Amino acid sequence: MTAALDIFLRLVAWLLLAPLLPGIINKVKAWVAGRRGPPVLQLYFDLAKLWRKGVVLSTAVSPVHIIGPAMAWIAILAAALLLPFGPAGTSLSFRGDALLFVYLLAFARFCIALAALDTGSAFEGMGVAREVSYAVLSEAAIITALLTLCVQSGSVSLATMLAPSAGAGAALLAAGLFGVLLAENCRVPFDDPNTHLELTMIHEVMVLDHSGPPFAAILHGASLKLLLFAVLLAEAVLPLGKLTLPQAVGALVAAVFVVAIAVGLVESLLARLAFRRVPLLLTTAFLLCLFALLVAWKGGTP
Amino acid sequence: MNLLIGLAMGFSLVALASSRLPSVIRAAAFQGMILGTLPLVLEEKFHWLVVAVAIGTITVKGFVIPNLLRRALRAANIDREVEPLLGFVPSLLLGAAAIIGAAALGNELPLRPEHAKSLLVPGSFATVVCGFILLMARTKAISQVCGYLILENGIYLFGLLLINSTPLLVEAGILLDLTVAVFVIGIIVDRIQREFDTLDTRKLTSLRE
Amino acid sequence: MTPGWLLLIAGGGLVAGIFSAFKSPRVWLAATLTGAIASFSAAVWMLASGATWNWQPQFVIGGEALHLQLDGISAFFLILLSVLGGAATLYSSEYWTDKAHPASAPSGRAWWNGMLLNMGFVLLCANGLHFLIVWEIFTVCAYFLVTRERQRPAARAAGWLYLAASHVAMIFLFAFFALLAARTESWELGPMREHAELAPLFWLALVGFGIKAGIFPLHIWLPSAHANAPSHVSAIMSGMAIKMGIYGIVRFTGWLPTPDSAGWVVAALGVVSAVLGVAFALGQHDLKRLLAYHSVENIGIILIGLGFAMIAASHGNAAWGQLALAGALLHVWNHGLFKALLFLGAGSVLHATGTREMSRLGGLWRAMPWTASLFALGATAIAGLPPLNGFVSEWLVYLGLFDAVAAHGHAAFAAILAAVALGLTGALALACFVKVCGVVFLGLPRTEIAEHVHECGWRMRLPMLVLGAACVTIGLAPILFWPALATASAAWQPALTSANALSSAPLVTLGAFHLALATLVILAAIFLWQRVRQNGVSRAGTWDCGYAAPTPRMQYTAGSFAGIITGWFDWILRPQRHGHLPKGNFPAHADFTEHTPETVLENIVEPASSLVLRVSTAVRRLQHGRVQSYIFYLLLGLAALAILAVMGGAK
Amino acid sequence: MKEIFLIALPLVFAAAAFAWPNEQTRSRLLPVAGGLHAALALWLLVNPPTLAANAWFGFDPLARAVLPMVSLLFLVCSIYAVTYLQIRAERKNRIFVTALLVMLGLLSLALQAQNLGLLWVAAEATTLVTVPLLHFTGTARAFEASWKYLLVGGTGIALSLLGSFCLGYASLHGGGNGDLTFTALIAQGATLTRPWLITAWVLLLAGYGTKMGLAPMHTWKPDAYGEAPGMVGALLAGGTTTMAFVAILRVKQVVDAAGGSAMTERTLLAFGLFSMLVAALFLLSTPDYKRMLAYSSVEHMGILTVGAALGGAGIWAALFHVWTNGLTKGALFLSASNIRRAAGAQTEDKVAGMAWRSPASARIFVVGILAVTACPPFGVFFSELKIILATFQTNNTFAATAFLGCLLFAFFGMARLVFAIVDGRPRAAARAPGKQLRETPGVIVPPLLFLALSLWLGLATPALLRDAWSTAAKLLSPTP
Repeated sequence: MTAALDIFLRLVAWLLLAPLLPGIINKVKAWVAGRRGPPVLQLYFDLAKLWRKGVVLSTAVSPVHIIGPAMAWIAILAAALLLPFGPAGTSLSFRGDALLFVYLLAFARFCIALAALDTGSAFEGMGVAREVSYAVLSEAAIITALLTLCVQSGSVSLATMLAPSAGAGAALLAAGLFGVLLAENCRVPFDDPNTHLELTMIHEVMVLDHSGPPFAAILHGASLKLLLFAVLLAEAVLPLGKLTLPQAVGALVAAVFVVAIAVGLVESLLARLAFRRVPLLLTTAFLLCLFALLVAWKGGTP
Repeated sequence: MNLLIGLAMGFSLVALASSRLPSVIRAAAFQGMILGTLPLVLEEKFHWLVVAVAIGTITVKGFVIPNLLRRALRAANIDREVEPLLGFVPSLLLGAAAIIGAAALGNELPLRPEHAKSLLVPGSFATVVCGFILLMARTKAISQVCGYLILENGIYLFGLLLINSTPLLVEAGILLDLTVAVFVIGIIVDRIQREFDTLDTRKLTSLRE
Repeated sequence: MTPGWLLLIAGGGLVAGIFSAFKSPRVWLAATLTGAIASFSAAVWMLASGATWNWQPQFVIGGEALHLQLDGISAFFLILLSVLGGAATLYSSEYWTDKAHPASAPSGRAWWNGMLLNMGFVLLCANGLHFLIVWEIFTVCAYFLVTRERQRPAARAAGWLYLAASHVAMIFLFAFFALLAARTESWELGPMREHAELAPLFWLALVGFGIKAGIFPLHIWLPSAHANAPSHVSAIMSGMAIKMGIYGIVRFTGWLPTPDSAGWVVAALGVVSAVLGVAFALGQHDLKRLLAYHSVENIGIILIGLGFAMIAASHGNAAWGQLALAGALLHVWNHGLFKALLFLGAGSVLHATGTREMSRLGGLWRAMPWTASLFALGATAIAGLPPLNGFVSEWLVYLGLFDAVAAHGHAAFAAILAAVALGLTGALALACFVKVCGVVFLGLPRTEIAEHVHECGWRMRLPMLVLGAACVTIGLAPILFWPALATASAAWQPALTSANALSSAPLVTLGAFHLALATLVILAAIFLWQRVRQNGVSRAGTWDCGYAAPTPRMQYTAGSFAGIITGWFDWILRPQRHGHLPKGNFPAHADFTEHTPETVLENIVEPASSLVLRVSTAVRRLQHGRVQSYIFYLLLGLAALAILAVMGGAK
Repeated sequence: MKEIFLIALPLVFAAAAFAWPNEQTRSRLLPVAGGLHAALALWLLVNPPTLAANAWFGFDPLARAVLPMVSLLFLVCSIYAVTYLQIRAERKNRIFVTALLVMLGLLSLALQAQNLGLLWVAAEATTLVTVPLLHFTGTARAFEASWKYLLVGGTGIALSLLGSFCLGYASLHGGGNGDLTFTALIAQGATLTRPWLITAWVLLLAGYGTKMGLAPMHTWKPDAYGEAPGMVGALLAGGTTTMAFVAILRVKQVVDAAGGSAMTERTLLAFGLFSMLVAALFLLSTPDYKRMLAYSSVEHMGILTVGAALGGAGIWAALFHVWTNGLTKGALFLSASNIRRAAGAQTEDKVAGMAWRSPASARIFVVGILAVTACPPFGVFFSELKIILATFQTNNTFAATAFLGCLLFAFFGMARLVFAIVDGRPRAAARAPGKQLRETPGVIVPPLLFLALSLWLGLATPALLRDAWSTAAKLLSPTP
């Protein structure tokens, strides 16, 4: 019973907090650009609106167009449930859940990609091609990151892997994971969430033909994913397991804020990369994780 | 006796050297006759079967086969040039070399005292090699047949070493076989001449990879 | 009703099938299915009881007494054989009918049963001689099945390549079994790990069975054979035939001692096959050829698991070895199931459209919803995504690798590489199957052949449903299949198996999670669907970025989709690109074609064989018809003999 | 003295055939003679007679181990011959039938001969009697073939005569009385003079090797097999070569007894492997399916020789292989001649799609090719496996590797050619209508019989034959 309650509370927390992050990022960008910018809660309003709106479906689409986003949304949520929370740990943790975490995100990607291809538009095709291709590299990076944590803690379960700090290689790991975060969530320099020139986009162009509730699911899922990665990054670096609950909460929130601000700064200071260069950057992220792994190996614990 | 053998070797050289088919045939024939007489010379005590064998040899090798070949030759009514693949002088030299080599080989191999003196072994080897040279270095089917004949003669020469050990029945069988062999060859030569209208074996190369 | 009787029924059914194949397809179908069911139940019985069925009648074949044995490993593979055999049999009864193929269907049925029968015998034979016999017979049957459409040159070429490769394998197995028999002075097979001198034989077995299994550099026969065979044959070939190679490797690494380096080599081959297999698959435009390359990939995954199990076995039976082995074995089943499902799906696409060219298809989901959704299921499974079976087996392998890393042992660095490669493979496979599903089933029909299509009938649908159900079951309740895995791995190497392995692989929790995930996913889908209904739907054309006259042919093609990734693998794929890019302000004609050849075949094997052929033609000139030189050869031979005889011989 | 009938009976029938007035019915004599001969041979196989001391010929273990095969081969071929001669009614068959029967008689004589001289006589006679069989078809190519056969084969056989004399002289010089009976020679053993022994071995191996068709003395084979009628090819490949092989085995026995076993084994192994290699290279790209059979025969002679070189188990396997190869080849030659008649040509570029033009023969041909390339469960698989096993047991790894490699390439060549001929659409050149062959039982059953025999030999080798082979092997290499 308590377990169920616990799960429920966490779910609610994730669902409610997720849309906050993009708002913060946008605020940071506006602040750097000296604008006032949209309110922090903008995304909540958008979601609420979309949820109520009717849907325009392409004549080409199959049910996948609607089912896909739903599935992806659930998958991301399930992945979120696997992430522990400092000393509070996680409500369901078992050996190998780290890998389940990675593959749930992959499953989400699969669903979104199919839903996008469903429209038969060349733009969506382009976007999906880019998405799945870059995912290859970022997935390798994540696996390496997980290996690093595994070497650290000698465990294959997120709860115990994320409890201690990444130790010596923490900085490297943080850099690598940050790169992955940017790529996976289609932020600058990999993608530009603001542009509307189809040819240059990844995520935006994938959802070009979505509207209404499915689009809401996609957007919320995306924000959830962003939060997910932010938390993952924070917990990988910080030794939350060793702190008391209040400290941990404080540290985590602070860290997530830092990440959000960092993203915002990057977006306002950097320009989007040419697509040719993207793999290069991702490979760099992968290598960073690899070095982190080697460092961790040298500092080999158990 | 060695004289006779020497003569036989000489004839094989003649066969190598001669540029016209009839003379090649003649050389082979004479050689055959000489060999035919050899058993009589070798055999110390008179034995009627030996005589029979000898006479058989002489008739067959001296008359039957040569006539057969001449018939084929006449039927073929082609120019009687030998047309060697390998010139006469080289063939001759080869033949000489063969004789020397054969002699050397004959010395290498241990011989029974009674044969130590005789030219049988070197002679036979030399003749065999000459036969091979004819087989390989001539284009006309008939000259090849003669080569085969001379080859057989060489072997027959060697057989004389065993003349009083191998049962004469075997000897006879062997002789018979050789005869029939050359006979059959003669027939085939004849048929080939009809089919291809030539005895030049360079034309007989339709079967190839 | 003992396993023996069941197996007898199975064999009887298949033999009866052979005899009824020409006269009455119905009897054939019934007999074959009976056989499949009987052998299935026998295998299940053995796995459940964990015992070993032995049958040694005093019945001599080829001078050796018959010895059949059904132990954990055999039973494990026999189950897969029965399931796939039964499914594909039923499928073929509609897919390859006498009406459509009067010439090839009846004899095809006979060859089919012959192949199934002999595969079964391969699994049962415990005598080297008989193993070799049935192995070769099954190979030959497969050849005649691959070349069902003899009038198509492509099919003939594929069959020839397959036959040649199989014969190379055969030669290696000749050597392997003959050496084994010579060393042990008996054809009997069985555990003989104590004979350390037998270890080098492993390499022969690896090549011999590896060719059949389609390990990367040895896979050259596989793509064309699978692509050109009738689809039910492709299904059994990819699902089962190549697993026979795996069976051979598993079987003889279990029975014979192996060199220390064996495990490392197998794992390395696994990594190479996995990554390059999927890379090649991405470059394909032919649906079945693409699936064939995925077989190479999945064989690679199996080998990674097996390789690490072997490493563990040779380093004090570390616990992670069993996880890797369990993952590998389970992946044998999983790949068999979803690959057969995919090939059958591809078959019904081929049946409906008559083409395997993906760029000419599209939007098939409207006409063939069953095929489309089942194919999508299979795609999800083969991409190793939760909550389906593909993920479970890959997850077990991952656990093995991660534990190996955590253990900081010899294998740790290798395990790191393998794990990363496995991750890459998973992502690449995902990309590839997004492409396949999107291009073939979603969007709009690219050509008119894709417009007028029909859904397949129930006899083609039911097998796919069964296979799909199996995939889902293994995904949602993996724990049910753990006993089978435990029995099989115990049969492989008792020392490696520990009772508490299950605790280190919480399949129960995983299953529960998968179940919850599946339910939630479905609920969410329904919920969202309802919501969309309520909010109201209006139809419009796909957003075309303002372009006035979009046509279906403007959809993204398979080639352009895979372009980015194939670009990364250009060094090995060597794609051949031809075409004219549009030039000037008013570009007129522009075209582009891309073709990914079989690199190993075209750049290594074919040059080598043409070299041999040149030698052969050169030698053949010696037979030029001049009798003089023939006699000269004779003399040469004589001389050679003399030299041979004199040297050393004479005093 | 029943074994004499094995020789006499065919000769009597030959005389009868020669005298037989009727062209149509003459061929009927063949199966009758073949049947009686086979029956007698099998009877002798079951209860072998005791060998009379210093007899010139006798049904000794070696003869017992191979002669029944030749007899069976002839029987089935003779059944085929009846139909064949009906098809080729336009040609006079008096000489042909007579020669066939004489050939059988001489083969049985040669296989039983206990005296080197007699053996040679029989061998030479067989060579000669084959000639009319070769040019039965009467084409120019046939005559050319028989010319080459005569010249090359004759030369070879002449060499073996010289060799026999040398052996005789070796015994004479060694203090023996130059008696060429095998028992006597073996009894003389090491006293045979070494140099003469070596010379004799070299010449005999070269001579009978030519007859057997070992490379590089094999050059007559493709021509002869390519032009001869099917069953003649089968008899040459299964009978004459077997005779030559037996001759080599007998001589080897003598030389081994004289302590030359090292030499014999070295030479045999080298020549066997070389023949396999040459055959494999020729097979890889030969376009003519009847010549292909010739090269395959060269390859299998090489296999036999390798087996003989390995002694003991090897010889046993070689004798086994004599049976399996001979009978399987029979199926190939007969079906090949059917295809030849149906297609009217025998090269790849003119023949295709035989699966549709003569389905039964084409199928038999394919199965036969698979069988002869050691595809189980046919006999050749088992015998070759036994030979490989022997190479490994004698730790002769190099030989085993070379052996397997040659098998592989031979398979490539043969399978390529056969499937090119059988499958696929007939090309324009191939569509030229050859005489359509009606696949009557008369031309289909005999090859099927051969396949059945091969299958039976492999799967259920009768204990009787195993016993016959092992006695022969023991006789030939007393030290296992």
